[in-house]
Amino acid sequence: MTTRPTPITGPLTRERLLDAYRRMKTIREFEERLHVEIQTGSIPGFTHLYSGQEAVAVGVCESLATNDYIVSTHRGHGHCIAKGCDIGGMMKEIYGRADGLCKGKGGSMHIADFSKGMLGANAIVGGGPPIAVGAAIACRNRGDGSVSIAFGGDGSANQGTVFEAMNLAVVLKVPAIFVYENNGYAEHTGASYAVGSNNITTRSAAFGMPAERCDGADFFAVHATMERALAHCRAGHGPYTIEAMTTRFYGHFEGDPQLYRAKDEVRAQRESMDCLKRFAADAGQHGISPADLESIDSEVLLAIDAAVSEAREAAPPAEADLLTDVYVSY
Amino acid sequence: MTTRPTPITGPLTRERLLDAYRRMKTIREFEERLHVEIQTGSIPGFTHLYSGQEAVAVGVCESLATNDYIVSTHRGHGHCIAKGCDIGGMMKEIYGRADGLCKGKGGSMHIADFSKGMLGANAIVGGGPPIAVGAAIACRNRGDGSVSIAFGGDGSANQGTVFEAMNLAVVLKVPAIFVYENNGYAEHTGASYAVGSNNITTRSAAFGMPAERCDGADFFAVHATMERALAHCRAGHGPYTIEAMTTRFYGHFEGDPQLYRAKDEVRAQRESMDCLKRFAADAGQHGISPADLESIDSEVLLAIDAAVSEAREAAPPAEADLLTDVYVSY
Amino acid sequence: MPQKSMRDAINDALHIEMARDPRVIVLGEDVSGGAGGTSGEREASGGIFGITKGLLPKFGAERVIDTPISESAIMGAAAGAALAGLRPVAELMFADFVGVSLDQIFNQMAKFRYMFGGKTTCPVVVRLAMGAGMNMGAQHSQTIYPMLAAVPGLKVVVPSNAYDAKGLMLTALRDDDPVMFFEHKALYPRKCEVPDGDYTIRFGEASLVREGEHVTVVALARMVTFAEKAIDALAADGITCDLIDPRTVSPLDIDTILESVENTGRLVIADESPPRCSIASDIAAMVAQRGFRSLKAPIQMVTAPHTPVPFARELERAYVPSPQRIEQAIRLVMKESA
Amino acid sequence: MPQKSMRDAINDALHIEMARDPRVIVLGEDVSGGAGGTSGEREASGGIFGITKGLLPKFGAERVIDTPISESAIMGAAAGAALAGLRPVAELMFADFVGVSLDQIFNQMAKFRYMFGGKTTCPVVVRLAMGAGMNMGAQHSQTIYPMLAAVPGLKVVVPSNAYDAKGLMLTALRDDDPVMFFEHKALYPRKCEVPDGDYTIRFGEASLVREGEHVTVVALARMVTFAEKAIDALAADGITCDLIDPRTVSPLDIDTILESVENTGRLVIADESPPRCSIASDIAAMVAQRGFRSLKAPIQMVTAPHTPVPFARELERAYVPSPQRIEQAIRLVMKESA
Ligand SMILES: Cc1ncc(C[n+]2csc(CCOP(=O)(O)OP(=O)(O)O)c2C)c(N)n1
Ligand SMILES: Cc1ncc(C[n+]2csc(CCOP(=O)(O)OP(=O)(O)O)c2C)c(N)n1
Ligand SMILES: [Mg+2]
Ligand SMILES: [Mg+2]
Repeated sequence: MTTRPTPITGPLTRERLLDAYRRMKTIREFEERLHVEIQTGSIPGFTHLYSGQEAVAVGVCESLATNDYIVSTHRGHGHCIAKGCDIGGMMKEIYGRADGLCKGKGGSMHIADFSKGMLGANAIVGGGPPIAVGAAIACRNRGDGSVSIAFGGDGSANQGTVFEAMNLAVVLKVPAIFVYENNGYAEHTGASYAVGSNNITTRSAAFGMPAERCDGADFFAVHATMERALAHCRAGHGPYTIEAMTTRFYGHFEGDPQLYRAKDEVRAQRESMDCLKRFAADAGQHGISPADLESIDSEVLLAIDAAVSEAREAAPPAEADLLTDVYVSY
Repeated sequence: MTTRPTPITGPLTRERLLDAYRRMKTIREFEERLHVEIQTGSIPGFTHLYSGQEAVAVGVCESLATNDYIVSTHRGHGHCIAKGCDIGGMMKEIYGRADGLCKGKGGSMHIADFSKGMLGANAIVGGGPPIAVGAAIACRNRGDGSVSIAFGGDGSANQGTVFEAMNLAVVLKVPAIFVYENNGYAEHTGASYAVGSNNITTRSAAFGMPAERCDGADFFAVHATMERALAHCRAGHGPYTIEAMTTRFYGHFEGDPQLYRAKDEVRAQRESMDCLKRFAADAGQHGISPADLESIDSEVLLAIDAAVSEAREAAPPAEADLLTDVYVSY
Repeated sequence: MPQKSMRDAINDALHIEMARDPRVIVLGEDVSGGAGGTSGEREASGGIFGITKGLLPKFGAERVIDTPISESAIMGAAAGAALAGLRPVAELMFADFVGVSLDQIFNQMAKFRYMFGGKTTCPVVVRLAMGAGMNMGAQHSQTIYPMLAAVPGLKVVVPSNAYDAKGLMLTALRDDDPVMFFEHKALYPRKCEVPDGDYTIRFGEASLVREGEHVTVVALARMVTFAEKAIDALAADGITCDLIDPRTVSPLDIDTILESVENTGRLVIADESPPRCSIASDIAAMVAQRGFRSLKAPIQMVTAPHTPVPFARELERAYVPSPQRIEQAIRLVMKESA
Repeated sequence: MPQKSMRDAINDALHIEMARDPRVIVLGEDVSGGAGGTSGEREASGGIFGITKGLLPKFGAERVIDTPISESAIMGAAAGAALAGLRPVAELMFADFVGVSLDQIFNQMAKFRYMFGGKTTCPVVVRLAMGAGMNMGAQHSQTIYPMLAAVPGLKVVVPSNAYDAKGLMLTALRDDDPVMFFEHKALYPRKCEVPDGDYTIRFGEASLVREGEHVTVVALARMVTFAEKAIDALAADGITCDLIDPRTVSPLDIDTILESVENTGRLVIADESPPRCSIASDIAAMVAQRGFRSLKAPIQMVTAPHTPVPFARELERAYVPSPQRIEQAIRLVMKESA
């Protein structure tokens, strides 16, 4: 997967759609494989999987260029892949290897790739949006129509820093797009409880920006919403909010027994809210055959396999790296 | 001025109105006098005057009981007086005297009187609302219908902590009333710039609570709005927002040259937005004569005079007090 | 006596005090969990580390309060509830989240009593899970107790074992000042003998974990066990140490440290925080001022490096001060005073 | 050479660098002021302390950005703008407001370079006005530089005079790491000779303000002048001192301090912060570890007490370390090593 030097516009061609599918499938398989690998104990730390939300990341990032920025969250693998990060480098980072994208110093929650306009995942809920607004100031000042995107969850929409970021973006009229992935839960608490208004869109609107809800399981819906957001921002009209209704197919982090979830909820959602299934069902209309998708599927599986085996074999950082990349002497 | 052991309800009687007028007038004269005293250099630190906003503090606090709480701001003298704090103790605190309300340790920005349900002014913009929500939890758990009020300015309505507090109050359904005194400015910046939506009421509403704007120069308007807020909160329906449109007759702090304000703005507002003049104009309808008000006026002036001369004469704290009221040994 | 983990010991203390004092409430993210969930299970969590388990079923949702992800509001609400007569226990979850809530801790609850002239207290217990060792990365692994020990008005507790944690928590819950209660994540599962009943441990009383003649070793939280290992390794060479666990760093029992240094003449401090403005430097400075004449050798501090906490296993292992490094420091002070 | 106040010296540096480097932007509350006002005057403020005066008219509203009261967003926006290629100067106004913005400082900008494996830098200068002495009360008077010096990844500057402030600010603006630039409010009006042009002062190079034989005095920010007074008072008794102003506390020029202590054998540190986990204790600890053999007497630290900053004139005067207390400490180390 690559990033584009300039943003794409115009109709969703067959080629673009196949690429979007490839990205969604790559995210899915990356996460499903991690789910397995984590059980083996070979992955350090704790990991939050993005399975189920792929259409959001890819719908949002599909037409972005390298100089458009994204700022991500603790659940960031999908955003990275959608923005074009190398899955080999990501996997190595998650394994804590010396040639991971952040030399093994960051880990799953801190993947960044500045060469792709991916300004970093963030383990602080609500940490990202102010940063995205700062990047949006740079976009505005460059005047090249670039935009900056803050991903966040429903839970993050209760963090004060996020509200401040939205207001600041409105005041400065910068091209920031706030993407709230409402997957219904923040850890073990439902959004219907913790988001007092039970609606993030109306909150954003009350801060003074256009805000839309969309179906986060539908790539086409997310993409269309994002096109409106981009048109607004690239034209210099200030920020925009997208609230994508979605779900996560796994627990909050790996190991979560999910006692807060109804017994069959995930199974049902894997039927009704699987963006890949939905995409496949619609693909025919766009001249994409099941065989097209299957060939992508097998390529993706091979790529993930390769990423995992390389990561497994890769060298860990040297102890001396502990003291590099930071000012230490005193 | 006293606080009431239980809240008052029912019509605004002549007696209540005279008391409200006395409080507003006391605030006005307290501040006008401070404006003069500050020039003499006898008052330490920096002071933010409440002149012009009296109808808000008094309209909000008029019917409250001692076990209803208020949490105030850097511009807090008016709130204190409205809630029944002793003006002698306040003045001594502002002068930094040993028997000031906080023994001279707090100063103008940190006056509190727990015996009156006044939980403290706050020099951190946005510091108060989370505290008020905590007090509202205590009110809710006591189940005695008491409420907790967070005063704040238009500028505070951009601080993340304030948004968090509003959402938390909605989620926990606690009796918190957020009173935003929109005096048009935060320091040297206009609310029309810094509040991106240019409307605090709609923001609060989007957090999921009833929210009303009212004329902050009109005691009766503020009071009527507050009655609705109180009915809502005391009945256990959760929080409420009041945005009172008001103005300050002085600069942000004493010494502010107010370059951001149109030349005649204050003079014009002293005509059109003076709550005391407005009250006096309406008073006849309530059986209150100009003579009634004049006699209060002269009593108030005497009381302020007394407070100032006592504060001037009062003893400063002893050096040993530096180390009391806090855990110090180690 | 029953063996209990530090997790269960702290949970015990919360149960005891909530039953005894109706003013105690608990609030934080997922302290019960399950609110707004689809299973109907109202205690779906009991705290992300399980410390608040069983409280909701016993004491109800008015006293065990799940909150949105709004740490400033959580800390502020705890402060305000305290002013209004309650005794809140506020869970910050990871200590690192002090970043999004510091104002309510250091400008508000810490200062109320003093700033308001002693006319109120602010009895809040803030619980903070800290520490490296689980590869949680730079933003979930810090030991920021020095930052809060620096703040006048706060008390700061850093237990090293389950027994102490329970007794210190019961003291914290009954203290009228805001108490920052730091719980090292790596210690949660560690067990020791812990009585079922009510007992308290006074703040500002260090525990003398080992007695010896040659070196005074001061260690905090997880470093206590590491220091024990180091000391055990030295026994073969005839080097014996006083091992002092201050248990609370504000107040700090400097007298016990000074007395020990008077006997040994040598001081090693082991602290998981980075070195600058740390508790290690704090104690070293106090001894350099007040116990200088006793010292026979330079004070040695064994700390993390002045870097963020790295993610990779190999790097994090190198980051956390090890028993070996403590042992070397002890050998060094012996050598330098030989 | 022209005499300039520290206020004007810092303003100078901002003008110079904004003219030189188009990537430099300034943001914060009222850095220009007047936005949304009724007078139409767009530079109605120039910063609440006047440090950013004249920047808006010269460099325009895209580079001189007035913000709402949203310190987390200000600090975060600075961090994000830095990641995207700008070099922001973010005004926090009072240092105490780190409470409402710490996360973006200590979890974000401080950690980016390390956490992201050196693939980015984060060139932000945060300006913080600090210090007691103006009766501004407990929440507007703190000197919280120890809290930030403790954070790996941050550089921390604490100038004591106008000349240093300008040179250090120019260095800060050209540094690729986040720099916390602490400005003592009481020093803003103080003047000294300051060249008009461009010059820089290296971080981690202390200034030797006075030379003497008997005692090494280390002092920071406002304490430097106080220490000068103390030293002058001692001259009559034939006591002379090295007075070292570290100027930056992270990096810290410990070598200059160690060298001086090697000569004098005596150390006094004057620091306006409360004592615990302070820069005073930090320096004392380093010397107790690395300069122990040179010491002839216990190290003395002269600090504020472990209390919030009180409001009343008499109390605040007692709170701030005075020239007299520094003088007494110097006499004490002389006596104790006699
Ligand atoms: C400031 C902060 N508070 C709490 C946490 C712990 N935490 C990590 S993820 C999470 C839930 C986030 O929910 P949401 O924003 O909906 O994202 P999701 O996990 O659903 O993707 C919480 C509470 C944190 N990392 N940072
Ligand atoms: C967290 C924080 N940021 C900034 C300030 C500085 N400050 C004090 S008052 C004020 C303006 C407040 O405006 P508003 O809320 O409208 O209240 P007003 O002064 O108009 O009463 C500012 C920025 C502060 N005290 N605290
Ligand atoms: Mg979620
Ligand atoms: Mg205002």
